[in-house]
Amino acid sequence: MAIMTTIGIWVAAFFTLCIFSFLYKDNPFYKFAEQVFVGLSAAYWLVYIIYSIMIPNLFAKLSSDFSGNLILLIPAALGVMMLMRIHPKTEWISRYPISIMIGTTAGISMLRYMKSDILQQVTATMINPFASGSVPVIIGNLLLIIGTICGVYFFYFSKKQEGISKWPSKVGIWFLMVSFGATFGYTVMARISLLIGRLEFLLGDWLHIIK
Amino acid sequence: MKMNILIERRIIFTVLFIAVALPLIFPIGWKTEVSGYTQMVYDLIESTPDGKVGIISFDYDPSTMTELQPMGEAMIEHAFKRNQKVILTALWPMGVQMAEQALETVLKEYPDKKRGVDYVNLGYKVGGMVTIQAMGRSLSEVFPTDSRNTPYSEIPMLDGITRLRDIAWISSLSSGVPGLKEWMMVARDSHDVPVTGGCTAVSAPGFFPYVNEQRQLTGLLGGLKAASEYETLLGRLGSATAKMDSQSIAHLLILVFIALGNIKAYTTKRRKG
Amino acid sequence: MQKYLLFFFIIIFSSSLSANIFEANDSPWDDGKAIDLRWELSPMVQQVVISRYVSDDNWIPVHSSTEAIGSFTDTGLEANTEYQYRLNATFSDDSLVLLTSAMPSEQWFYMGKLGFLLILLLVCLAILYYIHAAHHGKEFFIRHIAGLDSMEESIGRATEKGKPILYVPGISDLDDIQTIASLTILSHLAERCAEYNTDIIVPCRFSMVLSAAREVVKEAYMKAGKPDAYKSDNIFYLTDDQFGFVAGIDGIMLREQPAANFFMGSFYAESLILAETGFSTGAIQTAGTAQAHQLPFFVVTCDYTLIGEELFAASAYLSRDPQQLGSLRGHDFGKALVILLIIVGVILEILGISNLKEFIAGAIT
Amino acid sequence: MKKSLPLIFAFLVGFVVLLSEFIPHRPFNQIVSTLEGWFMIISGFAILLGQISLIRMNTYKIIHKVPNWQYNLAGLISFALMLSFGLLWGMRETPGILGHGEGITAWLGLKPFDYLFENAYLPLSATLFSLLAFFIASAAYRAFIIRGLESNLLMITAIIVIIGRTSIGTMLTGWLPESLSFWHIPNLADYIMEFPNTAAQRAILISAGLGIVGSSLRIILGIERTYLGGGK
Repeated sequence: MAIMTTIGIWVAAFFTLCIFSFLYKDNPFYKFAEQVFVGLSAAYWLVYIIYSIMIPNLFAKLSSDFSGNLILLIPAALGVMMLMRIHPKTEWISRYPISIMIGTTAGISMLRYMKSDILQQVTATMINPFASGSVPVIIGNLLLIIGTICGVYFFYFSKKQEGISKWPSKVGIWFLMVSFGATFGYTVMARISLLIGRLEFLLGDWLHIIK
Repeated sequence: MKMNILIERRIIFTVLFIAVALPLIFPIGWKTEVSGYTQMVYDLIESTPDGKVGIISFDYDPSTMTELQPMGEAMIEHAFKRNQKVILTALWPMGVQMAEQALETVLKEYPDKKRGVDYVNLGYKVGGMVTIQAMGRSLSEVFPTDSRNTPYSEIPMLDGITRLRDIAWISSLSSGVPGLKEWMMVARDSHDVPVTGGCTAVSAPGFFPYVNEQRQLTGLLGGLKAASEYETLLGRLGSATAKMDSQSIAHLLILVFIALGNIKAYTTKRRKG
Repeated sequence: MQKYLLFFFIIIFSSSLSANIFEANDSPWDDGKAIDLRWELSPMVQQVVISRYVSDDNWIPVHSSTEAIGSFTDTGLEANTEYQYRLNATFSDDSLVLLTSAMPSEQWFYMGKLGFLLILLLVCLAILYYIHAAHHGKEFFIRHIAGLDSMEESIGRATEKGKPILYVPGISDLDDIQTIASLTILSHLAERCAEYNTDIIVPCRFSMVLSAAREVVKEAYMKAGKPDAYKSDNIFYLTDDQFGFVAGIDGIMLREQPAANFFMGSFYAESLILAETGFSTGAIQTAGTAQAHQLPFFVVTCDYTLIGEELFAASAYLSRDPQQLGSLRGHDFGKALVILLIIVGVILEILGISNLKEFIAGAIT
Repeated sequence: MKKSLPLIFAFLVGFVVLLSEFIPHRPFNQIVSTLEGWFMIISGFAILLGQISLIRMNTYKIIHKVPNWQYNLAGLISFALMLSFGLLWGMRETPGILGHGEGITAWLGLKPFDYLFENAYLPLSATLFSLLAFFIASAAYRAFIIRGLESNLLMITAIIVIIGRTSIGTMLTGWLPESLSFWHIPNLADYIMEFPNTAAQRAILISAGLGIVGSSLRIILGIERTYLGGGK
């Protein structure tokens, strides 16, 4: 067992270095590792779809109580129709399950985005900026209200932005830029974190330089 | 021109590699401050009564595990510490393995916690937002069994838990779609269950508008820094804290790069102009 | 008559003083899964426990309180089932048990969602109205989009230098609306390129995008009256692997040194690598994406950036497609409504009135 | 017919979903609940389809010996290996066709599927994305050049956040007295995130949200039908 674990770590280190070799230039090791990744990933999805969805939510229900779950034959049939997409000749059959999926998704996203991303955001901006006693918070609240309004105005396309109506849009872009700066800072943090994780593996698990 | 770019690039790569590696080998031990949003996440779990059931959803894959795995471990540990029960689930198939790994780490310190009584892994479900909506009506319809094929009705801790409303809090650790946003939209804004969670630092700025008066999100953990803050609050010297030194050094280096780049651009401009 | 009235008042008065009330009612305007419980006890009460009857003399406690007058909503019930409730009140020297029952039933409308419904309807109707109007030939104005200015400049520079233009239609497949918007912009750009005899290179990540892009560019060349100048080899499939695709484009940029690069569509982590290499070759760069995370990299490395919705607006502007134009106008109506609501809401909040806010946020059911 | 019936389906389904949000009465919630269950199963098949076509494409490349087909072969072999391990012995807590495979698990230390996951899939996936750290460093050096007012705003914010989100920020301005704590860099970074950033992100959310409401509406009403393929 210990030997197999060690071999496993060496395999992992090999693949890690294969990918890092891309930094020097695109090369056969990288291409190989990448295709292995694609293959493993596809198999992983398949196995989990079978064991976590197909069996418990469909086949197990049908096999334990067929007559009670007769209605499940409909999604099963629709699912099979979905697979017809693989052939150009039978592709049209897959339009039925797709239309049901798209219809459901469209209905649900319309409701949920309207509620969470529009109405809730609007009400979250309806605040009394002067409610707090501290000056930075009052300024912050004012920034929040003005920034939201100007930002939305920046995305308003039906009006010429000249003269005075140019300003809200300009202010909106400043807010967007500040936000992009913040995103940039956070992205630096995220990317570096990922590298730290890999180096920790190489220096720790593999080379045992760190504990 | 072409050679120049490539060589320059390789130098930068090497310097960064060394800058990240050195603090890992020789730790410095800088302190981190806890920010308000992390505190909110912590308080939500801290203030939930004993015996309540929470959901931790592992909505990521190994590519972002450095950032999110420490959060998963810390949250499981926090729930165990407060005698709460946790349901582990995943909207990404790779999340199931992440959940099991996190669980293994925490169980080393809590060996008496039992599967089915204190925690359960309900596994991966496809369908994102629509599936969460279905959980709002009935959890057992979505999860007929746990990952061990034990039927829902035979899992002791799930007795009396029929739908999302019966859950005390939901935490989604999320690196994309579906994830935290979908949980928030359905579980919080449609079923009124407190939703909290963590995301990769890349997506954190986009989640801040949801941490508002209405508490669409109760706090937010954004990236490795927040994970280490959470560990600080828990009093746990976890994996995130150990990595923060490297993070700090690398950030300094990036700033140096920006400065050098600007100096170079300025001098070339002057030479030309 | 007066006697009776007096008697009546006495009864009401005394009952409100000493009688203990415990009543249960179906929660109104909901899905029949909740019952509203209300109690009024004499103020000496120390502890109130409410339980629901389950079966065989089994009562489960659902709520406890120390208040003499209070209410509680029991949720998670079955519709059209009779539920019995018991209230146990403890006084310093006495205790009291009250019983009541109610049946939850489903109604035909969630009253708490009225504000939600009204605003949703308003926005949807506006979108439909404007699409309809656009179909019937109504012209809609679209404001100047700065990012589109780059087209003339880019073509000018490319013609002057005799170098090609590189156009990357994003890394998503054809099912992403950003890719569709990108192809509309490509069509316009290709037509201008044809007029000036400038080559346009379009590497694609998916075969569906490839065939669509070829069709679009070919059509553009025909429109410009130069079908012979169209080179189908300039629009090619690279690879569908994310980083491989980027590496391939990087190679093209370093080899061919295009005079201008366009990155339009859906981009993920690779945006940075693309735009950085392009920046270093000194090309005029224009980018556009609705992927908010990637915008920072485009903004710093590109000369022009279409931010978020601007990508779709540009596509509507260039294509003059009534469906796109009408929708865009409908969305704009929504934005104007949002701005108005925020301004009114903030003013009302300052005045201490929060009815509007509550109406929009509604009750969560 | 081949197109109009699916359009009617999409309309009916979408419309019932919308109605059930506002009408708490039967049968709407039951219909939607059934639909949601179906959705999950159909999505399962859809993912199956995606993976099958991927493998088919790989096989095609190998059979027709397109350039670099050897790499596709490596991919296919790893696919077959992982799939059969998973199907035979399952993963983690889940048993496979042959049960839990105690013998082989004892030898490997993990189930074969998990062994491949931990030692091949995990390092590959994590390393692929860690490449971005290097690219962001090189971009910082070569592309983040001070230019106009707008890009300056971006740079200044970025720098405050980069410093503020590490321990360096704590050290740099930790000595500031309580009255000036607003200027303490980590606090400043949090302030930027909480107010101006939230405002801008909120504007993005609202305008993108309207776009989603619009396109959902067009799909439900059958105005937008590109998802059926073949254009208009």
